[in-house]
Amino acid sequence: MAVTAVFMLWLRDLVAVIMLSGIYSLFAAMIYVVMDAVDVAFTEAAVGAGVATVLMLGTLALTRQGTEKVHKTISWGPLSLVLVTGAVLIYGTLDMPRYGDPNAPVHSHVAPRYIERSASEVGPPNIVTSVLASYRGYDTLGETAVVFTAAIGVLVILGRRNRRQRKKAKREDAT
Amino acid sequence: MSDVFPGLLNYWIAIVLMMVGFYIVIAQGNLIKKIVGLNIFQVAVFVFYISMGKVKGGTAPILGEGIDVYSNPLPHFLILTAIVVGVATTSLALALIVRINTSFGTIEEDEILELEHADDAKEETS
Amino acid sequence: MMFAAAALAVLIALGLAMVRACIGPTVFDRILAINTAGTLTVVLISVYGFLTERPEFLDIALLYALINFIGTIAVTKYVSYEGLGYPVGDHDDGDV
Amino acid sequence: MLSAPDAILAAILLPLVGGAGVVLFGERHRNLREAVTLVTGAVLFVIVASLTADIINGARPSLIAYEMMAGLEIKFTVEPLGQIFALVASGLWIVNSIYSIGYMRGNAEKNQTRFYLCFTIAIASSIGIAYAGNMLTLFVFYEALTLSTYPLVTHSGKPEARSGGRVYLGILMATSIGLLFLGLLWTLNIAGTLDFTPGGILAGKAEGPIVGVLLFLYMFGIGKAALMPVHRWLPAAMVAPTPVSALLHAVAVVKAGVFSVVKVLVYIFGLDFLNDATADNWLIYIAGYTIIAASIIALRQDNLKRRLAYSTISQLSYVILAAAILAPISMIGAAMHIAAHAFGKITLFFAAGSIYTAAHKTEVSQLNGIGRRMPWTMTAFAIGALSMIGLPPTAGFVSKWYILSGALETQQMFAVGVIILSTLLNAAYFLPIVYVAFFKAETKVDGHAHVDHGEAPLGVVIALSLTALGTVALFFFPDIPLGLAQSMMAPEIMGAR
Amino acid sequence: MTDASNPLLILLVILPLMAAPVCVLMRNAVAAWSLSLVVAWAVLGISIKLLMELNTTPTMYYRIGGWDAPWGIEYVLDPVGGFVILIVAVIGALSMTYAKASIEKEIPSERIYLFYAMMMLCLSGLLGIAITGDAFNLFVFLEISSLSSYVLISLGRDRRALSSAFKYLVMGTIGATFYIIGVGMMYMMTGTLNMADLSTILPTIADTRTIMAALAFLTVGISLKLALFPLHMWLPGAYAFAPSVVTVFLAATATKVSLYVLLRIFYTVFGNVDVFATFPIQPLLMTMALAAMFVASLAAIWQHNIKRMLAYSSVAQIGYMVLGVAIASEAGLTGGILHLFNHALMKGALFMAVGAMVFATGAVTLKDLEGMGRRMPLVMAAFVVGGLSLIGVPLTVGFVSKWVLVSAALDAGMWPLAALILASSLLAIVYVWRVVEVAYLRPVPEGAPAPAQVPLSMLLPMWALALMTLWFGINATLSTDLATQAARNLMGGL
Amino acid sequence: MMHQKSVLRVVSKLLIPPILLFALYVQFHGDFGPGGGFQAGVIFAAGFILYALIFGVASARRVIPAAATRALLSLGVLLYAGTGVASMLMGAEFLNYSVLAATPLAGQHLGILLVELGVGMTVTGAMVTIFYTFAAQPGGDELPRNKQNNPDEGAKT
Repeated sequence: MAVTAVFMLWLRDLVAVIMLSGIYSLFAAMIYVVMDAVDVAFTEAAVGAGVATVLMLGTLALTRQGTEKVHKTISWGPLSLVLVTGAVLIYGTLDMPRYGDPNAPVHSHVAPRYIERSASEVGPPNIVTSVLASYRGYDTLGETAVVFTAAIGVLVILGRRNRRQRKKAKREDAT
Repeated sequence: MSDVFPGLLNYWIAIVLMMVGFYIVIAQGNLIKKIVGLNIFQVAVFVFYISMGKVKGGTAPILGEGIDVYSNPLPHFLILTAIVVGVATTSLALALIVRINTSFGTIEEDEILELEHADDAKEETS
Repeated sequence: MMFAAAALAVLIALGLAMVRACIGPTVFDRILAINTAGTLTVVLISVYGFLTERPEFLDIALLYALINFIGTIAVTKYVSYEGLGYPVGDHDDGDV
Repeated sequence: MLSAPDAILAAILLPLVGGAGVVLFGERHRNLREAVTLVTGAVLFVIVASLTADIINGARPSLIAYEMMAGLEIKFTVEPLGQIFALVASGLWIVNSIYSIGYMRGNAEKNQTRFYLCFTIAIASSIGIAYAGNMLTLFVFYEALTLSTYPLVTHSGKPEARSGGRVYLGILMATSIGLLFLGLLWTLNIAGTLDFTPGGILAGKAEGPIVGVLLFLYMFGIGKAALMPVHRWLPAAMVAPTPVSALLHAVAVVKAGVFSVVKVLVYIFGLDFLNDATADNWLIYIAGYTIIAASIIALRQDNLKRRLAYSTISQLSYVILAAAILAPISMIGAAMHIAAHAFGKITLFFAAGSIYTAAHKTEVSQLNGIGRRMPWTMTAFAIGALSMIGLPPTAGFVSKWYILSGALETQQMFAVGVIILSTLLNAAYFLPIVYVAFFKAETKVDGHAHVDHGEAPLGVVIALSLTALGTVALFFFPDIPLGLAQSMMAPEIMGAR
Repeated sequence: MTDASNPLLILLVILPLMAAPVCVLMRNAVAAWSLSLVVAWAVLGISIKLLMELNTTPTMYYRIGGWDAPWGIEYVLDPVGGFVILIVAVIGALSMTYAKASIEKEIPSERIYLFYAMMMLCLSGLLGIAITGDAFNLFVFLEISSLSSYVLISLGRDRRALSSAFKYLVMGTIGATFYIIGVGMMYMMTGTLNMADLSTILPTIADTRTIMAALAFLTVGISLKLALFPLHMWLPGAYAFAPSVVTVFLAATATKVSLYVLLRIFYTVFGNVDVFATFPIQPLLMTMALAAMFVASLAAIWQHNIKRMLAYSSVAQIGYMVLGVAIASEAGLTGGILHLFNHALMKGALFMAVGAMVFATGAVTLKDLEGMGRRMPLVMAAFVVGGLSLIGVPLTVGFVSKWVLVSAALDAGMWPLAALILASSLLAIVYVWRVVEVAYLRPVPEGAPAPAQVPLSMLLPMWALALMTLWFGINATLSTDLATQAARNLMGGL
Repeated sequence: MMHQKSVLRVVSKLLIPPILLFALYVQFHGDFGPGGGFQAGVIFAAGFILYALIFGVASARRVIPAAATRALLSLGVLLYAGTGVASMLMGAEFLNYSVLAATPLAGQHLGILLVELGVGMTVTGAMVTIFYTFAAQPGGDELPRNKQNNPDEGAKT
């Protein structure tokens, strides 16, 4: 996964970058499966590898900018910023519960109720679904609204003018 | 397979990925690549979240017979939402890129900046 | 044990495919490599599902296969036509 | 008859009502518009004057008009110093209105409605400053005065008016918001109140260097007092039409400045406290320096209004100097000088405007022999000049006398020296004007068609004669301001000793 | 908990959220506008009602889905939230009234109904942020409001609107992702996402490195949204090129809500930890705030585009608010919260005035404003009121904020800070007066066309805000009391 | 264009119905296995996009007109929020499905079904809308014909 990411950084051919980002998503999804997050994997596969890739290709097709301009190899300002951020994050991890530790607070505070009582309180055997739709159904409403916003937003930004308007615009561009 | 990554290694990998993505976002001039970087960044954060939900020896939080250790479903749900938000952002960003390309004729940040300055100058003198 | 060995084999194959995908050099190499990688992932997930005895994972594998297919078509189409849509008829109204 | 609190409120609101009337009639009914101005002025003066007797007898009517938020109230209290200022401002407004009518019509200025409106707001603000019962109220009206006079300064809209206005607003706003406001809040923080209290509110609460810093914030924060180096706005404001320079920059605005200074010294710091703290010595030096330096600059100005402006700067510092001496008798001198200088300086400005209206002359060097064409104007000018110098029989003599006595009493030899030196300088830059106006033959200026002209319009002449008369009258009958000034000192100083 | 449950809480957010799809279904500009208008005013009504109820019940809850707090999502309304909601609702209602005429001129007609849908979503998102008691739910609503504001900004006529929107999008998403990282770290250490629950658990683990890093990420992430210097780069462009109404709405609400989030984190989530004592945040915030005040004000002085000038001034004013928070006393917090409200009023009035000028003459640069004082006296007068308030002249709200802020600084013994606050407002004189001078003292340019008639629907909201600027400057009791109550409530957690 | 690529056409025609079926399975089986409204919506849209890719956007538009996707999009959100409001009207909190049916568990089940459907509708609508909008861009339907003849050009980059 890391290798893919780094290659995305190096490559200038945007098509390749996009394809690699698809692969990156697939790998991420695989890791999710390994870490028991099947629903997430499901979504990541559909979204990251599918929707996002297709959309990016579409954009690329529309912009016709196949390759990226050549830039200086390393920009130090951003790099140092990134390193600082990374360092803070690593620093932050030092006190974290270890990976997979069943006694971590994450597993002992709120979540147990979902696991223990979801079946009797909500019903569906898929606990993620019951959290998603019932316990935290409001978040999902928000999520739906976000999707709605994005779709309408794309429509607003790119919404096609009808033929007549398009012709007129073209004439203006020509002059 | 989870035994391969002991301790904090998992988080660190996620962090390295995050930083690669973050670097792409802030250092690269191509707008599409910026968005790709943003995706890398976000996915890395998702991995980070999912990592914390994992319980050693647990399995996917779908109730079944004879299973009593489940991984934490809450991070899964959170990331589910976050992924959706992420793709929504991506699609909006891409739409913007298309429009930027039609009106500026380029999707390189520095060229856009130059054109913007030209616009500013025009505004001042007009 | 069988499944574990299978998983290992698939992982190696996946690595090889990734090498091809990253170094190119032509787009077609990459498309092929990525398609392979996708297929291998499908296999891997199925195998993993059996490893952990959760057959639900098959759903994901199925989805992967599907997405992989569509993605490949989209990429191929982009490469040959540089566009995803077809010329649209003259009769269309504004979208907005 | 109105009760005292009602009278206070009426005095502040009346000009605003008048302003509304001005706008209502507008350019179409100019006679009515100007009648409104005059009537408002007259009624205002009556209201203000009606309070005088009580004040001299020691009454201090007070009124909390409004509470902005907890502990922040708009409060009015009439005390003698404020009464002097209010009397001067409202009284001279009537005269100035008569003069304005003549001047504005004579010069066919544009936007006259705006002019009269802003004038009423400025007067309301001045009265507000005069009657302010706490520092906040004073500050509010102080800012209102700055803003309402800005359109008057830039009245002509010409580039030089714009740049003048910029300096004017820039300095006044910068000092008031940057320094005065800080000082005010700091005082609140230390003392817990902002009410003007006889004996001061800082006594026993602030000590050491803080007193010095606060004094610095106040003295330079009140930019309208034109202490050097924050005096530059005053010459810049001379681009305004003459009635503005006359009433505002000889009376209302600058007097608001020195008035605030005196008020802060007396009621915020308290004389005894300052005497003990000895934090104010530098103030005497700065004021003295301003007096001398401004006089020297005035000597070198050819433009008449600018010369008057620098003279104003120097005269304002007399008040500050007098207050900074911290002797009761010099305080009386400071209060007197506010009135005396107002009458003298407005006369001088009226005369300058009169010359401009009749002869379109603005420079000192063009005035040869003009006294014969405009006898009334130049006589009034001479009286004003005498008052500035401090010679009898004018009001300036009285106030300078008190200031000098105070300086001598406290053995402030520096102050004494400054006063004597500046008197000489004043004479040096005023007397030549009077001399050339009456005793030199008219010179023909090349390329300037010398129009025959007589006196200025009637309104102008009446106005300047009235103020000249007032200047002389104050010498012979200084009872009212003197009575008020003594009443100011009475409870605090006389009682204490 | 349940007895204080109030269905109005949820209605507040749900109404605009549901109005958005209905707008899309209507496909008609006028109908969409009418619906949005009704909803916006209804929201205002609800928020006023809620504010009044806050007097009797200082904290209201609503359990969404009927699940108890740490498991389900809970809505919490306390005085601070009520105050912020009031700001958003007031500006929302007024700008929606203002929108009709302005939008018809600035956006292609076929997109107008979509525009209103976006406005509704943005409103809903901002309200949701202000009222939620759940850290992750906050993220979701943050994204709703952000996504819709990206879209709204990109609707500007100038092509620079697009690039600005993109810049905002990238920076906003980074900010949101940082926020998510921070929330993740906190979740990892506590196992909960509910703010109240977090605050009870945090004290025991506040000194762990993870929590420290979490706080750092939360602060940086929100500062990005807040446009705290030096993370403000997205703001000037975005405000300058967005359609007028959008600028009004966002300038007066979006950054305010972000500041509110910051307050929530410092005082509710970390409510039982003394944030300022435990973490080295105070000097950092203070430096940033001061830098914002000076650098952005200076930048404003050099702008030719009026909207961009005002945008830089917003960055500077955000500095004041953050400064109030950084003083870390009750008085300072009051000042910050009060300025939040006051700045919304004056910036709203200012941007509405500029919008009206754009509407009537297309003026955007300083030069276009020549003689505007004579051409559009009413509009320009409102501008002057707002401008005076920016400077902090008495009898305007700006004065009251500065009063409270400076007093707070003095109370805390930070007198250099007090001096700096006032010194920076001197810069405001310069940039405001540049405009005033051009508008009033330059002659109307030769051959300038007469400005179009500005409809009442634009003038009324503009003057409503301008008059509120004066009213709350003169009668500051109400707003100060509310702010004090809010600040006390926040600090009460300590 | 692609008319000659009959393999693709046939395969796609064969695949699309199962894809849609799979989408429905994911939608309604989400309670039991991985998946739910969002994933189902994506799959449904993906199937549709596949159709558009192969047969052209124009014919896809004939199958689902753009206005219909927008309606779907809006109705999805309304359905979700409406479920919440319905539970409010029935005397419980917003989105508390327990009151929607006779027993709380049945109510929850019904509620989840409804909201998942809402999500699915919105996502389908959104994805198709976005795809349409992208595909309908001026650059998308006015291809430079010369590139067609020289597919290697893309490969070399």
